[in-house]
Amino acid sequence: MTLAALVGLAIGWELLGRLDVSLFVPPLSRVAATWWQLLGDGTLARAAASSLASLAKGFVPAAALGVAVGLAMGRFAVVRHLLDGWVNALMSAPLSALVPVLIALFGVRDTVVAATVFMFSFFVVVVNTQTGVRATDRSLVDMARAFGAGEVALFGRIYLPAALPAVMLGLRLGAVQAVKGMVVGEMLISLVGLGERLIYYGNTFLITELYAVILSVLALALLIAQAAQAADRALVRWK
Amino acid sequence: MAAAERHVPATPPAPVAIAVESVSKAFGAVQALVDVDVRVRAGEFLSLIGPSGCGKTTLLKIVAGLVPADRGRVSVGERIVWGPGPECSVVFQDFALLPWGTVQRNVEFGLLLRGVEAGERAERARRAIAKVGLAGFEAAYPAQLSGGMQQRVGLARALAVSPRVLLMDEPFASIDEQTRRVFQDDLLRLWSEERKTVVLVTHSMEEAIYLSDRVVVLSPRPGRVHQVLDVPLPRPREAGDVRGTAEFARLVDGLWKILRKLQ
Amino acid sequence: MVPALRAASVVGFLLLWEWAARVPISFNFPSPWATVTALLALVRSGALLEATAISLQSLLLGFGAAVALGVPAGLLMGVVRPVGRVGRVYLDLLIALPTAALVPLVILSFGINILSSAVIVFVFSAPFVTMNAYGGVRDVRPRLVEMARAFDASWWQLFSRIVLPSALPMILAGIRYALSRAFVGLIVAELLLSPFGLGRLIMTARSMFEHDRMFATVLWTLMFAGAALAAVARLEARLLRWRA
Amino acid sequence: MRTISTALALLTLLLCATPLRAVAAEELTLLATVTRVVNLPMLVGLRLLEREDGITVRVKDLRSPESVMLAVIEGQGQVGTGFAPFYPAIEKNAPVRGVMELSRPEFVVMAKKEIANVKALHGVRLASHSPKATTQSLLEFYLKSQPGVRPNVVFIPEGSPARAEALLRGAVDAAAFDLTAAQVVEERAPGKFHILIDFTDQPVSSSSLVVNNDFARTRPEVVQKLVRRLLQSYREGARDPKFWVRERGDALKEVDDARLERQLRALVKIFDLNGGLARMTGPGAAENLAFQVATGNLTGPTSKWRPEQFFDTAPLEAVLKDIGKR
Repeated sequence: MTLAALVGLAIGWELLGRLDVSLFVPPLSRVAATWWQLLGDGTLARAAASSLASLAKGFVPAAALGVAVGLAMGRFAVVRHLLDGWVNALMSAPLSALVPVLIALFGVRDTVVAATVFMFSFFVVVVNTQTGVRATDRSLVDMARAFGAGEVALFGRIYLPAALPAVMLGLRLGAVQAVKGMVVGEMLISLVGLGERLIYYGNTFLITELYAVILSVLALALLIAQAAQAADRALVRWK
Repeated sequence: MAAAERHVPATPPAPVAIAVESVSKAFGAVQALVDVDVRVRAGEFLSLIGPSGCGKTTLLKIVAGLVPADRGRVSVGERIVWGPGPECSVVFQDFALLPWGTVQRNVEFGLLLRGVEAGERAERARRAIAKVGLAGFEAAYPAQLSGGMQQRVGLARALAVSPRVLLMDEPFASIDEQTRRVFQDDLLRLWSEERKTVVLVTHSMEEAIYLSDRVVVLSPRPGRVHQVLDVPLPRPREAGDVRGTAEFARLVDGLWKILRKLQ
Repeated sequence: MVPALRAASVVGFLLLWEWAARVPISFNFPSPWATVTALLALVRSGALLEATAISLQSLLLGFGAAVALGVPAGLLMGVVRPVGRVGRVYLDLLIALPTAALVPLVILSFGINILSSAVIVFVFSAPFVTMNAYGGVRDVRPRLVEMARAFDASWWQLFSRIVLPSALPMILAGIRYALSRAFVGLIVAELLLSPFGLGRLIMTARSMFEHDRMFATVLWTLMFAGAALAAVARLEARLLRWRA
Repeated sequence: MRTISTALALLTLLLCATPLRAVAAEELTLLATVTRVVNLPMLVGLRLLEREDGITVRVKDLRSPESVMLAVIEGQGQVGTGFAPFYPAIEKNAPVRGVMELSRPEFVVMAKKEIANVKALHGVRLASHSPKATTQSLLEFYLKSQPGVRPNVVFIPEGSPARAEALLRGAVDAAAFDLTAAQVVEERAPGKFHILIDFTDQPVSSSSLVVNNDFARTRPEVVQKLVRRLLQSYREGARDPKFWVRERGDALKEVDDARLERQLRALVKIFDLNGGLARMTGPGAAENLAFQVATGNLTGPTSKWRPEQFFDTAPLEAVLKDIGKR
């Protein structure tokens, strides 16, 4: 079904383009040709490499720190009361407004993109991890303590495994938000990566190149979403 | 019940007595237990019963060391209870099984926390699984088992650490009537074979009378020992048809008369 | 105990911010006090309210259209199976795509004006409204439909009495999430288009290195978005009282 | 929409790739906004610096003037092109100084022949960039000296070419745009339009070479060499724009030589052959700063600002002493 819909979309796009309905809807074939050419001359490769670098530099710490903070908030009421005000507020806030602040803070360099990626993905991971830990079955904890489990054993043997499905969901959603943060960050400083190419081709009226980069960004986003899903299925077998 | 293979380990550790001396407990403003005194003889099968909210589960958790008493003292054998100890094993109403672990890994879990090395863990767990009649289900996940079978895993896990005391918190509450009766008989058989001291929290009068030597009735909040009832029925109960006798009916009715006044 | 901890974390943050300004950790980094005074100055000068009005204009235009078009589209997809299955594929693509990537295309097609930022707000929020409306219809409990059919309910009765009410929670949740996406879209659009609304305030302050005014506008934007989202959440809770 | 090419990126590669001479390879990072014809003389100057003094310059395009300023302040690059944000940065005591004027405003106001003089502009539809842009600030600054003249200003932010197109098509009767656009209008409709206001001789700087103070203090001789080579490029190009075309390397390669030469010839007069010294010291500086206050880049009153807060003319004066004033 999905394939049929996609093929339909492709044909529709091609026809629409051929009819030259508007300057801003080039035929898919020309976009594909441009995409191939951009791939050939290394533009796409360079931009994507820089984008992925920023994505990793931003998302890896966001994931690690997010799980740690989420576990702490889930387990210890003190930590939860200290941080949940901030986490809930910033979770749904339009964080893109903070990018100019990040630029003032880090200066005009690609660290801003990594910081934006971190900001976009961190809170999703924290909230889901925290929910996972707090949803841990009380009697599991009592059972482990009845067998003399200490704090470390409780974390390692009960809280973390019990929260794993929620943690993985958080990481999966985090990955999707990370990609969105990457594009927003790159476009707002318009210096590096695929985001910069979008701005550049936008400003220079190079429509087919613009579409080519948009499709590349979509492909990247889908790839990362699939990878995250695969990791989720692999790690959480028992669910 | 498949005939459990008769390989019994070196004589299981001797059961110990439990002494609960004027224990009180409050949760914030709510006074759960006040001056509770209970003596459980070594190897005895004792039930705790009372209207809901009388603190029977709290008392059990205090004995298990999971909840600290505000006042009073609890000792299991010679040890004064400050926290969970090696002599006691707990069986929970909602089974408390690790959903991510197989039956084998779940039954090993108590041994694992006690630091028993892998080889011995696996062997003792396999024996406990066979003892509760789940041989062949070692690789199954809890989600694939019925309520009754999951509680058997909970029991196997408790037995695997060769405890001297079994503390059971309404273990059969969420199991259908027929499976429960079979499980009760198995429990009695294991209790006599393994010679454990058992404290069972239950809300079922029929269960209390059928299983225990004595029944402690707790009054509604704040929980006090209202009355202790002897159950002079012959042992082994699972052999004859104890439930059919007039004596059994009289005892159950007597227990209900006491409890009805406390509602 | 809890409010004390919350207060402690806020004070802690302000101290950290004050230290950052003292150092300063970057060129002309404003202190909390400077930011607050700048915010008050902005409010008194009316610049903030005027900018907010412009931003609100494109937000309401874009988000309003997203809800007005998204909900019926989602319901249609839910009711008419084939439309749903095909529509679902395009929706998934739109949701997977980082919508910011479409901004240059929108700016090219609609030019540098309020309409562009409204369209960007629409593109950011519409997919989520539609997806949730579609999900709401699809997840109607079959038992309820059976019951209605047992009473020989007409198609319209079935739709308006059973399908719509039970889909409502999902639709409202979709609208609330879409609003948070709409704000993100609004900010990205205004920071890129810049001569409009709050985005313009932020960018002009930035080019003048008036970081206190910039931080103040960013702070105001976050508070404004938070308040709007909280209001929608309260409305949602009131509409779904039966669910508590 | 601003016309932008990948020249800068290619130029950077080129500059780095050229074989380094035995002289210690001094590496300099210059931050610039996007390439336009007006930047070419500067870029040629950098090539001379490379060839004559062995100082390779890595040019980094940060796209927006405030990003360039922030990057120079932070030392992400030693030097950069300073536009409007330079003045508010100094007001916030940024650790940077202007050492040389790169160009005066390249904007003019062109109107239909029928509009004979500035007075006639009253009520006329005039296209400008946007409320905060340099063209608009210049227009407002100039109109202050023309009481009672209030043109009906329309904003077309898509850049000079778009405003030239609007004038040619008659959508507006007057428009403010850069000299290259003026040339396009002259070529496409000779004699129909004429320049009414020429901002290129206004006593203000449009952009200046901004240097990070730490770098200026630690490497004064490099700053001096840079100023010398830029001035040399300005003077040789002014004498004959073909010099800039010949020396342009890969810059703006999509523009053919003839057309580039014509555009450069029109721009010659915005490059001061004395590095804009007149607008960095004395009365000229005061007027330049007055303009910045008038346009809102600096808070008033003008009297509180002294040129030394903005400009460090030592390197320029040393170079002028050496190669003489024009």
